[in-house]
Amino acid sequence: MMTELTPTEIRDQKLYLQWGLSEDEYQQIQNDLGRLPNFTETGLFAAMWSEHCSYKNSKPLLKQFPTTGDQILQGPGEGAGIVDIGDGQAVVFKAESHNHPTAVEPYQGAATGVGGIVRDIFSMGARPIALMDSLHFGELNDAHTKYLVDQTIAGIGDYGNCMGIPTVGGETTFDSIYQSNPVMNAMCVGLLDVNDQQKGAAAGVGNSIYYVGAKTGRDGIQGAIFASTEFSDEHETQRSAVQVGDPFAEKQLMEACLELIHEHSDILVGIQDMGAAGLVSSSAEMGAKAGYGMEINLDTVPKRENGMIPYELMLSESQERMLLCIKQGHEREVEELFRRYDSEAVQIGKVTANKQYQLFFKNQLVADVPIHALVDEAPVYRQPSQKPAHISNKAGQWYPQIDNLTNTFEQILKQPTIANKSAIYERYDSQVQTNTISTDRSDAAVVRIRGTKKALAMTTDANPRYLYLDPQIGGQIAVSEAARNIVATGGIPLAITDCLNFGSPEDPESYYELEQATKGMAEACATFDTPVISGNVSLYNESNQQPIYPTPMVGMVGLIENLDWITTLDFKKDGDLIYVLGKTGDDFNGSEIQKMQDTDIHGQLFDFDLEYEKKQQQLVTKLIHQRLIKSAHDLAEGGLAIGLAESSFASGRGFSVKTQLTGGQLFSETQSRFIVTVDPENQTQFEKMAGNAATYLGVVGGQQLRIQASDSLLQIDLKQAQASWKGALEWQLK
Amino acid sequence: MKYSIIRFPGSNCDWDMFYTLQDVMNVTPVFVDYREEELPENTAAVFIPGGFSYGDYLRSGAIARFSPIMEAVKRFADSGRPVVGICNGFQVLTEAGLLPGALRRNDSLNFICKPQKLTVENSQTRFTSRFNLNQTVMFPIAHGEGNYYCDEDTLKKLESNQQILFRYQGNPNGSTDDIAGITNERGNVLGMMPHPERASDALLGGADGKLLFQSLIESVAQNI
Amino acid sequence: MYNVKVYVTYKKSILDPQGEAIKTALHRMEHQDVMQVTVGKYFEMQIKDNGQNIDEQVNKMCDELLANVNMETYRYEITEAAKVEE
Amino acid sequence: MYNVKVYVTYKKSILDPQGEAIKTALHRMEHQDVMQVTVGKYFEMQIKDNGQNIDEQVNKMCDELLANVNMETYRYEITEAAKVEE
Ligand SMILES: Nc1ncnc2c1ncn2[C@@H]1O[C@H](COP(=O)(O)OP(=O)(O)O)[C@@H](O)[C@H]1O
Ligand SMILES: [Mg+2]
Repeated sequence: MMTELTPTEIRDQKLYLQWGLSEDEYQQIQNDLGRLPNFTETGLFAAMWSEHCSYKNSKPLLKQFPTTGDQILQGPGEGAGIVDIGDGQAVVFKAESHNHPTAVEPYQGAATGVGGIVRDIFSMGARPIALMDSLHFGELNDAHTKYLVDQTIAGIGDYGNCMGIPTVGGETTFDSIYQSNPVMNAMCVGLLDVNDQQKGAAAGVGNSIYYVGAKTGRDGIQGAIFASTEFSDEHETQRSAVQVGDPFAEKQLMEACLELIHEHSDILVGIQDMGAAGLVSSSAEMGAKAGYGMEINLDTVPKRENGMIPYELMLSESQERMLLCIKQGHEREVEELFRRYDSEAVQIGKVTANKQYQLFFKNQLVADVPIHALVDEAPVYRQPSQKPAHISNKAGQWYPQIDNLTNTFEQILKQPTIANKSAIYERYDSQVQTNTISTDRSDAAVVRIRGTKKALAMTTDANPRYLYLDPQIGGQIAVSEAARNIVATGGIPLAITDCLNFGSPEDPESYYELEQATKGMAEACATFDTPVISGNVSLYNESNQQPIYPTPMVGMVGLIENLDWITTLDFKKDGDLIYVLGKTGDDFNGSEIQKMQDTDIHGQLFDFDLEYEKKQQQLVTKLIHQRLIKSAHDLAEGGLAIGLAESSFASGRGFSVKTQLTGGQLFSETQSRFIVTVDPENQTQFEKMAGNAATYLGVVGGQQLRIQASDSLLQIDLKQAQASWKGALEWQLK
Repeated sequence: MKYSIIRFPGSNCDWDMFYTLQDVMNVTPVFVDYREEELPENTAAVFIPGGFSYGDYLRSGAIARFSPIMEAVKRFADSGRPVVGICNGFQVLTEAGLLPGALRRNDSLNFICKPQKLTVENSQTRFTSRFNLNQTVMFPIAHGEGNYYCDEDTLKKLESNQQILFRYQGNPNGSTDDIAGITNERGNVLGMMPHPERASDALLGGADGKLLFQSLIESVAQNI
Repeated sequence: MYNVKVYVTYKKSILDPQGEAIKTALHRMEHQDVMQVTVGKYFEMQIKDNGQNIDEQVNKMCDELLANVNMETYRYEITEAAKVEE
Repeated sequence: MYNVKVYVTYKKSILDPQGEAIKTALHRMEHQDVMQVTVGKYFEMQIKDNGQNIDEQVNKMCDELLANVNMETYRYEITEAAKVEE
C-alpha cells in the first residue's frame, strides 16, 4: 500500500527524482501550477512527461520523418496512422514495442503487447485484419533464452489467435546482444471504411467521459516510467506488478466498440485506448487534443482491488480498457450496448470548458492542473551525440574463408536467423478471417481485401547488424528492404510504421545511433514516398550498461491493385529461367557469414545507393505488371545462395546455376537485388525490358541445388538441404 | 432453408463460415446468438464455428455448452438433423455430450496452424458423400487443444460403426488413432478439428473443403 | 461461508505431456532426482452457505464444469470459514 | 523419496481472467453462492532423496520454473514416502 507524501515532503525528500522527473522538470511543474504539486499531481506529470508518453528525447529526431502525402488520411498523433486505398476504404496500422515487459514475464509481456496494438487499431474505427511481429533474442544456447522465445511466441500466438486476428508474418533474429534485453515488437493492420474514421478527442462541454472494458487493478503501475529507465539486475525487486492479458475480454470489447462506431457514430465524439500511463494519458490527451478541460470522479472508476489511491487509479496499466467521449444524453444507449457484450461501460467524468484537468476522489479535488501543461508542455531535449568508437571508417573488407563451399552453405542454412521459422509461425493462426493468401511463400505477407480485386502486402524488417556498423546507411536499408519485400510480391509501398528500439538517449553514443538511424530512415522514406504514419519509441534498451544494437523495426504496408499481380517467391516450373537483378559486390561486413565465421560483426558497412535501389524496385514492378516474371524474391541475409535455396524449398524444385561470382560472393549481402524466374517463352521480352540489370543464372529443375561458381562448386541434394534448413530452429529451441 | 451458425462470445470463425456458405456455396447462412432459446425456423443444419468461446478458459468448449442455445441444438440433433462443429465447435460438442470423447492439449503443448493432409475414412455419410473413400484431402488446422481422446470401448464403437470420417496423415497433435473428425452413432452430428471453411477457395491455397459442404447441402435437399 | 479447494488431474491412464515437459526441464536444471511430475488445475472458491449440502454442490460443479470426467478426476477439500476474507 | 505438492496462484493484485470466467459460468449454472474463484496450477512430484535439503530444492524449482515470482506465488507440501508409489 502506498503512502502519500505531502507536497513539501515530496520536495524535501525529492520523490520526483525517483519517479524520473529532473530538478528542472520539477521546477517547471511548480511554475505551471504556481504552487508545489501534490502526490497525485507529481505522479501525473512523471507519467505524462516520461519518454514513453512525451517523446521528450526523440521528438526532435522524429521531426525528420516525412509524414504527409496524397494518400495519407492520418499521420502520427492518433492511435494509428491511416492510408487511403481507394473505393472508400483505408488501411490503418501501427507498431508497438513491449521489450521490458517481455523480458520480465515473456508470456504476458508479449501478449499484452499484442493486446495494446490491437486496441490502437480498433480505436480508429478499423477492424484489425492482420498482426505481425519483429523479435530479436539472444543466442539459442542457454535455457533462459529458449524459455523466453517459447513463452514470447506463446503469448503473441494466444492473444492474436483468441482475438481471431491472423498473425501473418514477422521476423526473428538471434544475437547475444539481446540476451537479457529481448526486443518484442508487434504490428497490427486494420481495414477501415473511410466514413468510420475516429479521433481520440473529447470535445463539447458537458459531454460524458465513459470508461469501458476491464476493471482497474494495480497492474503495471509505473509501467510507463519503468519502460523508460534502464534495466539492470539490481532493480529486479522494484518491478511493479506484471500486467496480465485477457484476450477474451478484449475480443468482446472490440466487438462492442466497433458496433458503437459503425452503428452509433452520431453519439460518439471520440475514442481512445488506455495504453501506457492508462487513464491519465488517455483522458488528458483526449481533452487537450480537443482544446477542452476534463473532470473525472475517481470513485466511479471500476476497481478490481480495494483501497486504491488516486495515483494508482490514474497510472494503472490494467489491460483491455478504452475511454470514450459520448454526447450528453445518450448514456443509456452506450451502457446497454456494452452490456450486451458482457463489457462494462461507466460514466466517470465530463468535458469542461476551463482547460483544467481535475480529479475528484471521495468528494475532494485531488488534482487540478492545466491540461496543456500535462500533455503538451513536456520539455524537449536535444542530447549530446557522439559517434561510437566501434564505427569504423576504414574501408577494409572482410572476406569469408571457404574451404568447402557446400559445407559452408549447409552450415549457414542452419543459422537460426536463416533457418526456416515454421517452429515459430506455425504457432500463430495465420488463416483466420480467411483472407490470407500468402505468408511464408512471399517476401511480404499478402492478405486480400474481401469483395475487391485488391490485396495488401505487409512486412516487418530491421537489420540491426547493419545499423550497428553504420546507423544512417542501416536505417536506409531497413526501409529499403521493407519496400523491396512489398515490391517483390507485386505491391506498391504505401507508408511505414516503426518501433525505434535503442539504448539510452542520455548516452551520447546511443543518441548518435538514434539520430543517424532516423536520418537514414527519413531519407529512404522520402525516396520511396512512404511517409511514416505512426510508430513507437523504446529507449533505454540496455542491460548492465550494454545497449542493444540499434534496432529500428520498419513495418510497411503496400497495395496490390490486382490479385493477378500477386507474386510469390517459389519456383513455378521446371525449365523456367533464373535471373538475378542487380550487381553483386564484396559486401561481407555485417553479414550472416561474417557473424557465423567470426562470431561477431565488424568493419565498415558497405555502400548503398537509394536511387539505384528505387530503380531496381521500379523495374520489378514493371516486370510484374507486364507478367514477365513468375517468381520474385529479394536477396537479404545469406545472399544469393540462400535466396536461391529459399525459392527452391518453397517449391520442391531444384536448380542448376552458373555464375562468374566466387563461392564467397554467393553469400555477399549486396543490397538492391532480386532473384526472378522467367518463362522461356518470354525470355526475349524479359531481357529487353530488364536490360543489363539482369544476369542470367540458369534453370529451375531437378532435385539438386547446384551452383557452379568461378572457383568452386556447390552441389547438394534438395531434400537434404531442406531438412537442414527446416529442422535447425526447431531443434535448437528444444 | 437456413444454415444456422451459432455465435458464442469468443467465436471467431463465424464470419469465415458465413462467407463460405453464402459466397462459395450459395446457400443462406444466419447467425444465431448464444442467448437465444430457439433456432430459426427452417434451419436445415447447424454449424458451431471455430474460435475461443469464453476465451477457452478452463477447457475449450467447457463453458459454452451451458449457453441457452445449446438446449435447442440438442433437440435439433436429437431429431436427427445435421449439426457440424468445427474446431472449437467440435470441442463444444464433446463437452456437451453430443459427441463421445474429449479434446486434450496438443501433445507438443503448442498451438499448431498449418495445412494438414487427411484421409477420408468413410465416404458414405451425409457429410462426405462427395469424397472418395481413402481420398487424401488438405484442410488447414489451427488449434491448441485438438488431441482427441476416448477410451478403448468408445474407440471400438467408433470403428465398428464407421463413425470416424477423417484421419490425419502424420498425426499433428497426438490424437488417439489419428482421429481428426467423427460423427455420433446416429451419424447426424459431425465434429472435426480441421477447417473445411478455410479450404473452400483456391486463392487461399485449396478447395477440398467445398466437397464437405456440397455433400451436406445435397443431403439436405434430398431430405425435403 | 466455505473455503473450497479443488484439484483436477488427468486420469492415471492418460498421458500428461505437460508433466513430462516439466520433468525434462527440471532435469536440465540439475534437478535429476525428480522422478515424476503430474500437472493439474487448482481452484480456490469461496462459497456462501445457502443451507444446502455443500458437498453435493461442489460435486456437481466439478462433474459439470470444473472437470471433464471423460479424462479427468478431481478431489476437493472444504473448510468452514467464519466470514469472507478480504 | 518425497511426495511434493505445489500450488501456484496469481498474486492477489494480478488479474485472473479464468477465475472470473468460471465464476460467471457457475453463476449461470445456478451456483450463485460462489463468491470468488481463483484458478491456479497444481503439481505433484516425486523426488528422490539425494541427501540435500528438500525444502531448498523445491523452493528453487518453484522460483526458477514452476512459478514466475513477478506475478505468481506458490506454496507447497512435502511428505516423506517410503518408496515410489506405483
Ligand atoms: N516472429 C515471426 N512471426 C511470424 N512470422 C515470422 C516470424 N519470423 C519469421 N517469420 C516468417 O518466416 C518467413 C521467413 O522470414 P525471414 O527469414 O525474415 O524472410 P525474409 O528475410 O525473406 O524477409 C516469412 O514468411 C516471415 O513472415
Ligand atoms: Mg527480411
